[in-house]
Amino acid sequence: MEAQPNTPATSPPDKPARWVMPGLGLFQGLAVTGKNMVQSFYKKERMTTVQYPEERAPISPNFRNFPFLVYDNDPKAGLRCTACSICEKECPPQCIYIVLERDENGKSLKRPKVFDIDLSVCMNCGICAEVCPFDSIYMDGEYELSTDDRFGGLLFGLDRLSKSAEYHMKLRPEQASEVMARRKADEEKKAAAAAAKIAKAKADAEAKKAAAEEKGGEQ
Amino acid sequence: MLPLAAVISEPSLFSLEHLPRLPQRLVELLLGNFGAPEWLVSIAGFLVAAGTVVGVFLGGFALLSLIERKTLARIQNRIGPNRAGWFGILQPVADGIKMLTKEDIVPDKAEKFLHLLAPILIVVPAILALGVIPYGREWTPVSLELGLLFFFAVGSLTELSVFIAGWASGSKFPMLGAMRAISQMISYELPLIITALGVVMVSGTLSLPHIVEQQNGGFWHWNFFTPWGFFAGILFFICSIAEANRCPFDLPEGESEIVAGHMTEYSGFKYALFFMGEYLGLFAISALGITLFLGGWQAPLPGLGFVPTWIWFFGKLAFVIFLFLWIRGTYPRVRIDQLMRFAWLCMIPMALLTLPAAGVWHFTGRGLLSWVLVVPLLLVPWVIVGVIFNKRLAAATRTYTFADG
Amino acid sequence: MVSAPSTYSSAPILEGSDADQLLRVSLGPQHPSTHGVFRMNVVLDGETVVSLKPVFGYLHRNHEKIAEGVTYLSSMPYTDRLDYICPLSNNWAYASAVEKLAGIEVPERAEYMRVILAELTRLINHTAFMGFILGDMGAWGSALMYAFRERELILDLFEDLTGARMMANFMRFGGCRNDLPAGWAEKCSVLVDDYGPFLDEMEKFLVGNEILLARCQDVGQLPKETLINGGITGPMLRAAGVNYDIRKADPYGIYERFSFRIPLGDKGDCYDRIMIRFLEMRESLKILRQALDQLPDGDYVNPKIKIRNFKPPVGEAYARIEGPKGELGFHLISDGTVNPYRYRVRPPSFINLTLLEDMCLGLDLADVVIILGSIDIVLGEVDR
Amino acid sequence: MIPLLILAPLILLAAFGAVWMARPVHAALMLALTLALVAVLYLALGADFIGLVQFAVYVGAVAVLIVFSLLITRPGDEAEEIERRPRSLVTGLFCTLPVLAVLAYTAVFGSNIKLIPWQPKLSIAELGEMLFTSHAPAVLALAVLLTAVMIGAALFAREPDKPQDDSSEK
Repeated sequence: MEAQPNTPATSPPDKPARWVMPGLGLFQGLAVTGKNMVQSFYKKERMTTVQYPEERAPISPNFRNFPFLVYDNDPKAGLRCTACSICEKECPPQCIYIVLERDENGKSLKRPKVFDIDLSVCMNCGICAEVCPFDSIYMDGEYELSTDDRFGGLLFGLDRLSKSAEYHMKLRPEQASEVMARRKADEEKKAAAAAAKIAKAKADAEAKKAAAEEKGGEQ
Repeated sequence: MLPLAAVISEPSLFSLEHLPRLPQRLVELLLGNFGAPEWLVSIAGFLVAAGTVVGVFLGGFALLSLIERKTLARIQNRIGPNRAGWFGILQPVADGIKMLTKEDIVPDKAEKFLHLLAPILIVVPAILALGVIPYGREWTPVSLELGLLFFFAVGSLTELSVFIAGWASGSKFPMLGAMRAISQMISYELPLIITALGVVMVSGTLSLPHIVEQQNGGFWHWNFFTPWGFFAGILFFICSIAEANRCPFDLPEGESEIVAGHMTEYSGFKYALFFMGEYLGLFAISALGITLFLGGWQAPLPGLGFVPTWIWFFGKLAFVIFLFLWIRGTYPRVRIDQLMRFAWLCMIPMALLTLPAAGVWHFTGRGLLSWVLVVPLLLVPWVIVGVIFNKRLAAATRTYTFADG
Repeated sequence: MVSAPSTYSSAPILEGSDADQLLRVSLGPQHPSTHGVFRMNVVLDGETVVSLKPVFGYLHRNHEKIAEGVTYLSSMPYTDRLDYICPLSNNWAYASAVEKLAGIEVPERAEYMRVILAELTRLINHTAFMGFILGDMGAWGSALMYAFRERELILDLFEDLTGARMMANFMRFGGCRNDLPAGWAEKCSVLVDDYGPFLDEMEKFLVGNEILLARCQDVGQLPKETLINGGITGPMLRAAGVNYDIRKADPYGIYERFSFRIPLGDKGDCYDRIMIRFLEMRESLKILRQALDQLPDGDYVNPKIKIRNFKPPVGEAYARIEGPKGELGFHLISDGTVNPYRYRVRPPSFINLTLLEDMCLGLDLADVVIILGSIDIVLGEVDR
Repeated sequence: MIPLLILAPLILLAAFGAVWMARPVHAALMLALTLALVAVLYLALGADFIGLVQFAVYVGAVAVLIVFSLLITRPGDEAEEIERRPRSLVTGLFCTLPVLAVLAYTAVFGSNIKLIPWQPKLSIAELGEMLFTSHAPAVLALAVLLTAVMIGAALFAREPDKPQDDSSEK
């Protein structure tokens, strides 16, 4: 342990014998506030506040606020969301509500019928965007979301949540372009896989047919 | 019966120097013109003169409430109110409307009548005290021979009204606030009066206009620029901070401790009245300090006589009030026992010291000899106090060690 | 460590003829000085405190029980809201508890990022503290505004990095959520350079002020032994001269790589608590400078960690860090499912608050406010 | 004469209130009112100096001190006070009556009391001169007494410090 006098330049003197003017600290305080007052008139960086509606503090492009759903081309059919409910489960305050859309036979259409997020519950943590495996939900940068409608106005449905891929691209170009590239690659892969699958199925069918024929022939 | 043309052609009526008296003179002349009896004329003139002072200082109150917020905002690197009107000039109006339309809440346990009486009683003495101050060569609303005594007599009513406010609210924080306020005001009124007595001794009069007259001829004739007056002026300023309940002596309403002190249970217009009383009291005590120590309406240099004297007065008032605001924006609040100890162990002895100093100054002819005698008389105790304080400060010095592992 | 029998003083029993001379005042939960919805039942004799009972729980949000019902990851944003002045420290403490539980390695770059963020958080906390304590003393917001102006600059950095100014939700098990944006480290080092002059100005404003000396010195000190027995940690303990800083005493992360010192006070009164924080900020700046200079390239998060369906093995773990307010620890018990079986926070604010009455007895009402301010509590953490 | 006729009943009423009020604080405030009204009477009679001094000292200091001491003491039981009232009234009258009698006697039968002829106002300067020349011994004695009181008060104020210092040294 090494003993040292207190380092701050303006702390009370470390040698008790030294003469200081009583009240020097008071005058120093006045000097600091006086300096701040004078400089507040011409030094912009001194100011603490901005005049909000007219001027706004710059918002970082990484700023996240409220989630939105991405669609490609068509707001309804192009929705990337498959209503898998992962975000619903992972959401810490449980503010997401999803209902899967089914056809008449009860077969899943892999599309949300209802996708609600309660703004008054959502805490903008971004976990939904993080866990989504379908690149479907991302964090928005919109922050002026106040409304005078306490209930309806704060419940965001599909219509208000869905935003186009172009919007995403504009909002977060880096992230969106990466996602786009990946999706494109995935799609190509998928298409190739599908083509291969079809080819395989065809081949299988043919093989089956051939086998059956062979069998029939045997009988 | 004067013809109106003659009234208007009265030479002194429209000079800037006489501007504050213009309403009074106009009313007097007009009433005289219509043949009103003399007593009516004088009473009406008096009322108008009083109205002028009240109007000026109510305007000043509104302006100060804005300027205070603006100045504090600038000290804190903000802009301050700037939405209502040009540079927020209408902010006091907005505040007034807000205060007037607020619900007036009287607590259940309050003494209804006294609860109502207190805010009124706090405004009245402040206005009365403002009446005896000489604002300009031609503008002393009420020139009393005992002006200074009147000021202190009336000012002492404030304590009673603060007590009434605290007690009648029937609540605990106001009670604590009232206790603090009374002990503080009594303790600081003593040195306040004693420092003012030095001026009275030197001037030989209790009349405020005469005190101002004696300080004419440049700022080196002001009481503040004599050795005893310098110390007395500083003490007076400190005491007036305490009397006006301003930071760092704003214990009676110390909001981080006792919410708002004696004003806690007040709302709406009564609350506004408290504020008005406080600001008017601030005006009054600053005006008195200017009158006693800073030469009142006297111009700082002899050649500046062409500027109306009341402009000098209000300029000085603005400066002193700016000091109040600056201090408010800087200092934390002291504790009640420190406040009392400071009053009784430092302020009162030091204030008493200025009395012999003023006497010596007066009787040795205010020349070189006076300087030689008075300066050591004052400086030696101050140096002693400084040494004591310095020792305390040395004990307060801390050293800090650093651990590396 | 010094060990001594507990010397907690207790308030005299308020009975008898003197009892009705006393004034019972409820400071809070609606009171200008109580730092949120905190309440103190104070009994006053004149203005002297005879008894003081803290009452809390007004901001209780069931944090620990909620965490047992949601996944490990989902608790992370909740930790932001514990001590909302310094969310990133909380993030780190929780993340390191889970890492201990699941035995996760943290990449080098992520460790550096965590140190940088934690020290920035310490700057934020101590800077804001200076403003708050001056507000408690009755200085009309000047120090607070200066402090908040500088705090905003750090919050801008946080916004750029984490996407939120305060509710960062940034640390992940095995690293951080995303990498530093381009130019962030440069901006941060500019800020570190500019912070010294600001601290100089602040010290000039506060440290020598005679009123502050009079108000804070010899107020609220307790013997070292009492503080240790009471479990007090952080600047409050170090102000009393106890050399206990988890960064040195039980090093975590990569703190061993940096050279910095632990400032120690002497008396442990409110003034020492203020000064220790000033000195700590200077040391934080040193750490920041070193960390920014050494910042390596590499992964910002351990790529092997699953985000979805994260299940640590059965077991339990306690991890602690030196938060700005003291020892911040998380205790987790896992039963092998996606939710923790038991989740417990050791909040420094709450435990530092326990000796409030002992510090306040016999002092003025005005001192209570300063002492409460000097403990530096955040109600989000106290009530959880 | 007119001010006296207006003020005298008011003063009497206020004084009666000061005695009659059950709550000590009310009584103290009524006392303050009485003193203030007396000050106004002095002013109306042309005794400016004594009127203002009465105001400053009695209303500003004495009444406030009484009120302050009431603040820091425990309030008594009001009902008890009212119950005690008849007895107090008798005692009070018993004490006041002789004084009143003497006053009435001097007013009615005092042959050597003459109406004081109107004198020019005594200026402050003259008053001060009188105090410091012919009445100087009295003033000095008073000054010594007050100084002693002040020193005593200062000592009283300092006393509670000591135990506090001791405890902090522990």
